[in-house]
Amino acid sequence: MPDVSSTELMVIVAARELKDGESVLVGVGVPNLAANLAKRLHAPRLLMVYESGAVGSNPTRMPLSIGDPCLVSGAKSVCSMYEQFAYYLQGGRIDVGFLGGAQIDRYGNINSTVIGDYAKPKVRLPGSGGACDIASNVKRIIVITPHQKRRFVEKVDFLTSPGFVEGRERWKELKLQGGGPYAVITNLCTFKFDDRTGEMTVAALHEGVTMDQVRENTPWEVKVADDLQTTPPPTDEEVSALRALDPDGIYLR
Amino acid sequence: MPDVSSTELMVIVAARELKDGESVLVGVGVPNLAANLAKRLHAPRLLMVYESGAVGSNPTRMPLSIGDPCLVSGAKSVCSMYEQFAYYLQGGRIDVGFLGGAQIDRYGNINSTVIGDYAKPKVRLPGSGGACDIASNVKRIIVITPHQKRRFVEKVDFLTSPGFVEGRERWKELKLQGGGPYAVITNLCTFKFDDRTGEMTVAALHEGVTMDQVRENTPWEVKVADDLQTTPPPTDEEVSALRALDPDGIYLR
Amino acid sequence: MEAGKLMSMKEAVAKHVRDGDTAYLSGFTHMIPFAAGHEIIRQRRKDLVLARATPDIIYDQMIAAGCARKIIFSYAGNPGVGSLRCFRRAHEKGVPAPLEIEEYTHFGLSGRLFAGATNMPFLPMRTNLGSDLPPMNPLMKTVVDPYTGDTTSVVPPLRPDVAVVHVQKADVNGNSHIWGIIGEQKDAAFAAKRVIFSAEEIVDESVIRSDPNRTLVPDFLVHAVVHEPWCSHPSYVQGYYDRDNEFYVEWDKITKEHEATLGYLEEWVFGVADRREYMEKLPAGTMERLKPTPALSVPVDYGSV
Amino acid sequence: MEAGKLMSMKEAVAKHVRDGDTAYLSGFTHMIPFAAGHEIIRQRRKDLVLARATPDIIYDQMIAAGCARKIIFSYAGNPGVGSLRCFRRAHEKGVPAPLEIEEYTHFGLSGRLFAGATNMPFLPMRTNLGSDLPPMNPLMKTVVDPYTGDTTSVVPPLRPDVAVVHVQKADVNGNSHIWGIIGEQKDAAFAAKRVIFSAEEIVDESVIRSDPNRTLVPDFLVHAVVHEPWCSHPSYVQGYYDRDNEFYVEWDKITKEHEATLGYLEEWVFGVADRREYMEKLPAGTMERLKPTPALSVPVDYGSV
Repeated sequence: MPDVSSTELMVIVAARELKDGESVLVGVGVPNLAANLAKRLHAPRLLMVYESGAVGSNPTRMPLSIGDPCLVSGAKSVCSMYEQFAYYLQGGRIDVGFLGGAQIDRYGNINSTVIGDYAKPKVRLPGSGGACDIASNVKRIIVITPHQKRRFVEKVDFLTSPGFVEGRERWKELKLQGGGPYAVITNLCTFKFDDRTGEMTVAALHEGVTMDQVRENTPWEVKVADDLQTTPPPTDEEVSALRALDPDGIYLR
Repeated sequence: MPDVSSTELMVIVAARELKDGESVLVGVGVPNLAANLAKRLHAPRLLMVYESGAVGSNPTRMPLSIGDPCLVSGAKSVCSMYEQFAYYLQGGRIDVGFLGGAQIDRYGNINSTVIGDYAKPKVRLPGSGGACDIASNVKRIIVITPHQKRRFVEKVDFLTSPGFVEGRERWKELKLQGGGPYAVITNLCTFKFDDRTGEMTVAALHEGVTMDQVRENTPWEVKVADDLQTTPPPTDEEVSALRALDPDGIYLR
Repeated sequence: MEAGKLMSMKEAVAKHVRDGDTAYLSGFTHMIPFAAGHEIIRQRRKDLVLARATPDIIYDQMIAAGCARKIIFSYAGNPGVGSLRCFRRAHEKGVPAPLEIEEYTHFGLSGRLFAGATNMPFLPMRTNLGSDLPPMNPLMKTVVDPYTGDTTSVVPPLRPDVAVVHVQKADVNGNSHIWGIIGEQKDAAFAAKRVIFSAEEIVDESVIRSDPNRTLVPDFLVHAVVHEPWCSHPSYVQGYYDRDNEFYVEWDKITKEHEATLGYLEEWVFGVADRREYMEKLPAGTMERLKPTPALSVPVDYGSV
Repeated sequence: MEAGKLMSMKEAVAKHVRDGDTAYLSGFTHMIPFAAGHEIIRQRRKDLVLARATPDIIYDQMIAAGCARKIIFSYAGNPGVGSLRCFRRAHEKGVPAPLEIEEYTHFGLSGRLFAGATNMPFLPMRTNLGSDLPPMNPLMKTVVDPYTGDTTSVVPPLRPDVAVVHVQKADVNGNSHIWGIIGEQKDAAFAAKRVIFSAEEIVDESVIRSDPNRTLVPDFLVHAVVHEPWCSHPSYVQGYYDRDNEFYVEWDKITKEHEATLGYLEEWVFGVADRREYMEKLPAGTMERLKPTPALSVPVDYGSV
């Protein structure tokens, strides 16, 4: 197995979750790398839709922000901000969305708004952006996050983007059109979500990782899948394709 | 006074009602002529917005339909159909709209849908198109119509586009943003609408017309303004400018 | 859905237009897809629900041919000329068959399509109140505005089974450039479950990619791409041909009687195999007569970093 | 409103931006109107409500300068870099002054602006439910969908007092062409009561009229037109210049302390008279370094009948 950083590992594992022909809503950074990697390898017909309205982009570099002209020059289409959220996201045309955040709980609820009290914040984070909209409308949510105790919490300080809220029953009551959280990919393992309860469940441990390590970094009593797998290690092909995407190591440090 | 047809007279009288700097929503035909005439004469800064989304058009001929490419080539801007109705009309950006119809009542309610019963029509007319939307949203509605007994009715068979409905009180209850009917221009006279009741009132008789003629062609007891005027006759300048706009006499027969 | 989208109109209609469909052949009196309508008639589709703000002559023809059981519309006229006589004959007299109607204002119908395209639960709008239209149409409802307490008119989304959109330029995958009066083309494509695009010209993908802000609909929404020059005759296509206005006037005469209308369809629809034959059948010089003088847009610079 | 719209940014801000205004300086991380923000700071406007989905560095600067009493936003980050430290300092610690917040999702805020631009009574949308955002914001309400009975989230229209929009090309009356990521530029212009357009180039009206489908906003909505090349530096303008990314990274360091931030403003905002002086003050070669390679769009033919 090639020597990879934990970010590289997470991106490679995330890329494998994308299927050929799916549409993916991409932001800048790590999710952009995962989508591009999948496209280079097993999903050549992956459709990438950027939050800023660009579709079918051919960027000549890693975009500096979501409004980067490199996402527009040579793209198939671009539309306004409201149009992007209305026609594509609310339109139900996006299969997969990537989210991250400062905190996540066992139902995949994500906080990217505030640490501490909303009115008197300890740390004010950037906020939802499109995250809550993505969480509510795409078929599958994939979360990429380092596996740290301060990130995996019993209860998020602020629920920015709904996972299954208090479980799949509650999700159904909300009548959101999205499919909810699908996978959480960390540097230790891949979680999926229980079909019945909607609780985060360890589906696969990355090579060399033990359940004890996962438990140490997750504050609740972690559920484990009956058919717990081991994540196949990154291949040379995956690693070299990924590194070619970010030659300056902007995101892959 | 030059010898003019009754259509020419109505167009000239209508053009006079348009003020410089106003925005007008124009369809094809007679209203288009009135707006263009005003622009050529006393209202050079009249802003013409076409129902099809074109703004600031420079048509090289009388448009054949609202989607005529001559409204787009050399225009300032064009947008989609929903955008036109949403950004401009619902946006409250249109001062004046022109309407016509098969029937009109004393409150300026217009029928352009059906003669007879809606489910079993005697004559099925084209329907609202944008008329009801225009009636609901512009500051001033101007109606141009031949003065015939079959057109001026006690009660419209179908209320397509609201005038003051059952009077100004009812209009206020509906909370429509428009100002309602402003003038009805016929080949006999100009009606305005009573400030208090919203009832159609003869404001000016065209030259040579008597109130008896108006009464003969209006089935209800017609109200007359205290300061009844005589319409100033068309000037040579008005007539020649108008005829230059429709040299083939398509609309001015 | 990517491979093999380029096909003939015959194939596109055979594959994507089904009996009983709600069909939206788009165009706000501009770029009307006549070739698609004629092919639907030739393939004798029936029980269609024909939706469009402005039905135009092509829906009149489809109604006369017996393709339609219902029409969803806001203005049923021959644009710039007068009535749609076949529509009236069907609705008023049941000839050739009864025609159900579902009616809106222009804002209401284009709003339903916009709501369908963007999957809104419902669309509030400042119109309809005071009109007799809502009492005739149970789909027009009201809700109380939670900010003002005012009664507000709302319409539900419209999701046609199939949409037909004609454009100036498309690539083989269905990325396309449209200009001129763009009506409800974008919303029709986004709202419909199956989408047929026809184009005056099939261009290289690089032409589309040179100007992505002009693309109204990216390829992944498109199910069939048809190269169909003169698709919209006798309607117009900005930059390509003018309206053949004499025909619009003539239609008013042809359709005075149902029999004469059928005669027209026999000759000009059933009597030709496709659009090419239709164009060849027109008087010599028609195409030259309708060609506008070129007027090119000033290019813009997208830059490359 | 027609005559004499062309003016300097100094005049435009003096005339159209007032203390206490709700201001929307538009741009979705692209074409950010830095020159307008700097001029607002120089003219020491105060008590502004700064609205924008993505506040970006320019709002961070305006907050540090004490112009703002409140911010309406959906993502307060330094795009591609990290936090907006001045925003945080004001909101978390009241330095230099307390900063009230009103917060949405991207869809919610761009929806509020769309509803303002189109004067919708309110806008239903498929988001917000289940999130903690609605409980914190009394302007986010729910209504019952009259078609399904489902609880639906709604937001009210946003009508800024003043909007600033930067574009590539405008004529002297404010007809303009914009391309690239067009974010909320159109909706900001339609929603606001007063509208300032600035442009990289002032072009003849005939350039705009050669391509009316590219015009997002016609002139009658525009109150001031400013010829302001490099208005958006250090942000990018499609086809004109790239982002000066080092500055975005540097801003994160400058703003670690409020004093150092004031030092930056003193030198680069108060220390220059206008955008031209700002550009002259940048290291030699900056403009050349940021210029992209030309990549022209393929023209389309509008025809003339």
